[in-house]
Amino acid sequence: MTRRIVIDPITRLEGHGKIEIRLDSEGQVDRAFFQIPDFKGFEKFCEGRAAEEMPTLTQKICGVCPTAHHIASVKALDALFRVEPTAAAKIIRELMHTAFIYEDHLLHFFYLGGPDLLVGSNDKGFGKNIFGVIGKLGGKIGKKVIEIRKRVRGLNALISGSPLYPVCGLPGGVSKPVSEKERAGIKEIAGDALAFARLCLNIFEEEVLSNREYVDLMHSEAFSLQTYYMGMVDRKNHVSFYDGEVRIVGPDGGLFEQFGAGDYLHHLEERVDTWSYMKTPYLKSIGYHGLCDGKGSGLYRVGPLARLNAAEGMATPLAQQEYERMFDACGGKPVHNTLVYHWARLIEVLFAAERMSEIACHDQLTDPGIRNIPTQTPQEGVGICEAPRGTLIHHYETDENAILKRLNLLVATQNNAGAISLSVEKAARAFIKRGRVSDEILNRIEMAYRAYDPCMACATH
Amino acid sequence: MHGFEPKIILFLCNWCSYEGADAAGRGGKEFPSRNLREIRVMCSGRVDPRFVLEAFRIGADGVLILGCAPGDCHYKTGNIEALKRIPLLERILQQNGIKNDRIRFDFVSAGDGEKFARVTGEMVKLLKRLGPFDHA
Amino acid sequence: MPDKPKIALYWCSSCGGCEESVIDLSEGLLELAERADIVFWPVALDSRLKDLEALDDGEIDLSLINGAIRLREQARMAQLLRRKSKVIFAHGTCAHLGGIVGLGNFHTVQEILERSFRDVPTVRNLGGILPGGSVEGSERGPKLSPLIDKVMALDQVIDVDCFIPGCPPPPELVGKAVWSVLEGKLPEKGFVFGDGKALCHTCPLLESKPEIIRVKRFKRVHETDWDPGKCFLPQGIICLGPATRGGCGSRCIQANMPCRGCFGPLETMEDHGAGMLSFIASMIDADHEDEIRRITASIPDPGGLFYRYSLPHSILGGGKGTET
Amino acid sequence: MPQRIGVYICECGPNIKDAVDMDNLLEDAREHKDVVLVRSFGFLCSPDGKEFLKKDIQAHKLSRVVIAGCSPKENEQTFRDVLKNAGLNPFLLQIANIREQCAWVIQEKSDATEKAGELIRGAINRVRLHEPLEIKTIECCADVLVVGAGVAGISTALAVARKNRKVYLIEKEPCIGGRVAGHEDLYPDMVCASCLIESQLDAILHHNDIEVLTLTEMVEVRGYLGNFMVNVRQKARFVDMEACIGCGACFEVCPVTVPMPFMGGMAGRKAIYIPYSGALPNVALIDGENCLRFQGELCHFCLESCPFGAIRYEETERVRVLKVGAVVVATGFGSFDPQKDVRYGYGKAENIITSLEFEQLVNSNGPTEGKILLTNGRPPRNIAFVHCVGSRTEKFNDYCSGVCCLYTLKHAHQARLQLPEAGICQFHSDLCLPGKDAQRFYRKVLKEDGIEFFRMLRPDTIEIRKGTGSILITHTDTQGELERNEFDMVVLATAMESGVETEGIAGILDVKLGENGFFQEADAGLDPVSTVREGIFMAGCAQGPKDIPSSVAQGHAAAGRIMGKLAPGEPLALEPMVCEIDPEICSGCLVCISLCAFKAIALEDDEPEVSINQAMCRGCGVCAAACPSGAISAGHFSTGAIFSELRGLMG
Repeated sequence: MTRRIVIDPITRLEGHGKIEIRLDSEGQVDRAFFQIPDFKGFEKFCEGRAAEEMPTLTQKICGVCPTAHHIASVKALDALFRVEPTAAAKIIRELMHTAFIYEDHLLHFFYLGGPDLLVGSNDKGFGKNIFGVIGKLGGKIGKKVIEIRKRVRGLNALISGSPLYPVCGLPGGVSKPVSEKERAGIKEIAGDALAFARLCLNIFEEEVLSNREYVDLMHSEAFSLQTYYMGMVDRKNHVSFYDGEVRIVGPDGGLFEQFGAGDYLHHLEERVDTWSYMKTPYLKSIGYHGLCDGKGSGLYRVGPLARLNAAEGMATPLAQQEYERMFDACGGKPVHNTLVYHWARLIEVLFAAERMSEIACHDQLTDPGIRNIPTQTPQEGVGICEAPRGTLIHHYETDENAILKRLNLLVATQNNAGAISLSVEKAARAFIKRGRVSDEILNRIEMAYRAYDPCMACATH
Repeated sequence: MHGFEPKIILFLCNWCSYEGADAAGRGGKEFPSRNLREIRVMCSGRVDPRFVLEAFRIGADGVLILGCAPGDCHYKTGNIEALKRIPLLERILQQNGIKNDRIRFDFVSAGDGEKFARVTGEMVKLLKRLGPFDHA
Repeated sequence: MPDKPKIALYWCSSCGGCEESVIDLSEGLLELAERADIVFWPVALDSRLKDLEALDDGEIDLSLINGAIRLREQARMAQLLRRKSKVIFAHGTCAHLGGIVGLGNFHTVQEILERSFRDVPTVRNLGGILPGGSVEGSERGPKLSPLIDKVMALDQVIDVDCFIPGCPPPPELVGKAVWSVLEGKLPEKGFVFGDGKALCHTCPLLESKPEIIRVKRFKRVHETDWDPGKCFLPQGIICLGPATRGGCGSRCIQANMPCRGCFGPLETMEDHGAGMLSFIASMIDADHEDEIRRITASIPDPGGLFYRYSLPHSILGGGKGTET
Repeated sequence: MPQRIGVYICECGPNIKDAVDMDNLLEDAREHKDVVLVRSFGFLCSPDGKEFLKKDIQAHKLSRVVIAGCSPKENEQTFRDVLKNAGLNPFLLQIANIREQCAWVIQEKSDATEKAGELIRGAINRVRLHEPLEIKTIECCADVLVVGAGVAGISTALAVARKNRKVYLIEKEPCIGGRVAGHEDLYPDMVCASCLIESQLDAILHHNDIEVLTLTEMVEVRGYLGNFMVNVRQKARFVDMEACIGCGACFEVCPVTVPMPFMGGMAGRKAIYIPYSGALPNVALIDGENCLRFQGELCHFCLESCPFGAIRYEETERVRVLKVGAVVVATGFGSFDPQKDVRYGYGKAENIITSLEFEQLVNSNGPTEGKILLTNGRPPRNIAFVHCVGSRTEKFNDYCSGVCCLYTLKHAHQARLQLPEAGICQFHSDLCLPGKDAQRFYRKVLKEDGIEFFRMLRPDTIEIRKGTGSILITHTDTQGELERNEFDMVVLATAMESGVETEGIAGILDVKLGENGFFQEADAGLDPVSTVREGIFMAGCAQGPKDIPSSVAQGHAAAGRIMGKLAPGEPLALEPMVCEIDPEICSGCLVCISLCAFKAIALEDDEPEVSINQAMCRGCGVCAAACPSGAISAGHFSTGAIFSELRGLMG
């Protein structure tokens, strides 16, 4: 009789999930299923909707990365209406998107996945959660986390209408300009954000990298997958969140494929399982060969570590330094260990803070010209950007009256579906021997997916 | 659909179409009164869209709103306000899976029993062709 | 000192936005953790189903459930929480009215599954298998909870005490709701937090709204520009403000975009579409049928716009979607 | 306290009894909730039927009544009175129309019974949610607003004003008297116009029940008979009417002369002026367009020169709301503009004038102090009077104004008195001489004054051209021959048309105009002084062309109609089934305001909510169906009651 171990529900992530581990007669792990019991059907019920409503409609796919959907959607509308956004609009959109990624990454490090690293197994008396983290790191840092996230989300509320659901995106621009007075506020917040970002890397240094237990995990085979890596890069092949081309590197780090938004269909495909509402994408040119890694498997990964692997560096100096420090510490590019996502994430926090400061000083930020009214008849458009959790693709087809006929969504975490399932199964096999299970072991297995900062509402949309 | 007897909710305005209905009754006109369920309102403009939606929810196969002819409305423009709601109501019904032929707005003057009979007859014939639709 | 009141927070068919509205309590969240004992909150704590089942019936003083009911499992969790809780709040528009996922009610479950798992251009699914379906030869994974026929709001599945509207509800509103229970000031059954009046009441642009509005064509936000200092409606742009409960601080209007009705209609107008319909129709500047039809046709998707957040709670609820 | 509903099924003799299965119906009705009594009766509308009903209501202490029988349009009021007499609020009744809309139409007995049952079930469900309504009454306002202070308006005002019936007489000009005040003599007895009207104007100005508002026009009218609210706007006069005695001291010092083009000549007046000498009220006014103060200059000569300190530069336009019971439109007539027809040469040559301009010439208070002069200042040697200018042709006005022939004869007589030697001719195609004294006047003028009459083939077979040093008239005589004559003055008797603002006033009053542009009578034959809207009357040329005695007669007629309808102090029942806005829910979104055809809904000045004026609301409920917040309840047709009836009908 095969014994089943169920983790229900999985916690400290966005969305629903269940892990079912089946042991064989000797108590070894036969199979581990990472099941997502949640599904809404945006790809159907958005049919018949007005195209211009999509940025505020699709953003409700996910409450933790709505700005990303808003950006990808409004870029899809730019393509659909074949209208070029004004310079000011692009900058405002990038500022909004970068600020959002900054505070959303912090959400993961302090509230969701991070507590596994910050509250060690020997820190008795503290739960592996935000309250435990604040207990352990102290109220001062706790207050700072809360404060900086509140202020950065306040900045986004100022620009886009809401701390969570931006509404200002329009094809060819945005609905509200940034005033000179607001620029001063943005500069100040960006500065404080940068200071806190550096503090986070110090915390990571002191609390995680100096903790033997984790450094071993970060080098252990249990958490390592030799997969392809995909992420958006700018013209200089630096990590880019808002715009650029999608670059894929192989497990050996060599360039595999690179494509613009419109060509995504030639590169990506997805398959369906009966036991989960999450579809599993894979590289089309390689095909799906089961839950396995290596050059021959089509599985690929997205998100912070994948972006840093796929790109050739960071676009800002401080982040570039940390980028080099990380790869040196982990033995060169590409890094395959899933737990290093946490480190890469903090480097992206630093990059975001630096980019916010750059944008705050950009002279066209406060330019009143924030919209080009589209004039072309809409047909089809694809918009891509990097959500905190990975590459996000919106593909719309409309009739000539800009009413949605069909749409296709490939949403961030979903790209990691195969990798997450594989990570969970690999961790289970590594830690569960002869049927012996403990809470600590189960949490180790959960750390295998938490590192990705998964968002299941996105993955199944 | 043989044997199917559609149920129609009729909103009649006190000054014109209700009189038209009475005139048809008094005048011995031929019309499918059995399929009709009349509700009197002071003006066709009083018909709240919720009444129409609720009628379909609880089993009506069709809704007919009859107001005064343009210019004859006892409240001047009540009938025009009612007419202005119809196209939008049709599209909302359509998106809720209800064919927009199942709702109709028309003008029936006070003594016009003949038109009342014709309009209700046409509606019943159309609904018999459409057949019942299950109301979720 | 009597033990602290127990609070649970759960999400059904949700996006996590309501969780963010709790996290956005910022310092308030720490005070909450002081004042009360959060016994079940999967997004932030390692709370398991068995922990919830282990509690006595009615042991939880207040449960905030967000998200609509789309899967059978979510209905079961709602019923379980109902049994375990003295007070249930529907937290956010999905739980209150069905939310955006409720738009699924314009289609059948089969249509939704087929589109996502068979027809989208990136899917390769030669066998045409669907989640929840069983197929020989493919792995027999764990049982998957199926979708229920129609998305339902929380109070269509369990008895709900009060409602916190908004997508997402502003953190202050969530705080006010939670503290009303902690301080023993639970409002009367069925109370909806937020304003008792429609958004116009607090809208900064109300002064610029004329008493008579007549338009020859409705304009869509992408094809036109507008005066940011003036009410949208006389400029021909549809704003759901007049038919939508206030209490959001006109956050979209402040970003120079029209209201999309996320706080839902007032209790006295139980159908958002009906509430919108008559007032939009009254703006039509025509009295002949074909001119009225021409102007109405300039509204691209009335059903999708008026019922964006409340289709499951509407009178027709999305209908069967079969006849047309 | 649960409802106690009584259901009564009227047999209506054979009409219902034979068409339906009465026992089945009675039995079904008993099963409904709250129904305590179900009975049938032969003829409920008969006296003993009503008595039976009344006793039942009292005996069984019924709280609601459903009557299944004939159409509510037949006996709803009858049965409401029965409830009232039985001590039950008359609105707690619902009638199921199982005769016209069931028994009389459905042949199959079982079908008829089924439908009757459904209609009764609907009525029971609905009556359960009916609320008692009080028929509120307000003091019917007997005051009257008269628009236009011409001879018709003045007659109405004087006839109707008395102690408890105030009259507001509003006039858009600075002075009252209208056209008649501008005349010299009146046919047929050449009575002096000002002597005739002087006493009346005086009576008006000193009548303590008549308030005269000059420079005033109507802006908005709401309400109905016995209960009108009229917004009127009074332009600023810049002179205090109490203080100014019209001494004219300010005229001399005023530096601005405003040209008054008249007959090509340049009669002028100052920026501060009295329209014509003898004008009443004899008070000056400042012409806002031309006075230097309103062009930014600090001129104040008139202020300094006024011995009575009557000058008020700071005065501004004022809007007042007058509460009246009836409105009388006496806005007079306009004249056909001869320039519209090039054949009359008006404006192309000097000394071609209209009869109104000729009236100013002979007027002793006029610019020429009554002397008939050409533009070059000399008296004319040959005058031609042309009839039917713009009248009796399809092109312009196809009607005959009925007064031009007579006043043209008067003008000819006046000309003869002044110019014994002058050649005076009349060009006409017919002569319209109605009335008992007209023929006598015609023969007198023909005999004594030696007037030459040229008869034309048709009213418009005439050409008036600028000749060499004179005016050439070519006309086609009755034989069809062309004839040419030369004159040095031509007077055109232009048609009477509806005033230029008539359309605007009709819009404000919401009354219809006839095809010829005058106000439409409710009934041309039997009710010539009522418009199509109850409570709005008319008098004088606003209703159509007529002479002065007829205008006066219509003034008195309108006064009579009003006194017949509005007795001061009489209670006026308000519409009981009115709508109400719940201030707790109303968001002030203003949607309902544009829906109310009776302008009964308004935004209170200080509160953000909107409220319905119960006295204006007619209870149509259009606003209740459109309120996006569901904040408006419609009396007797509440949303809840109709929902309940709907569910009852569908079973």
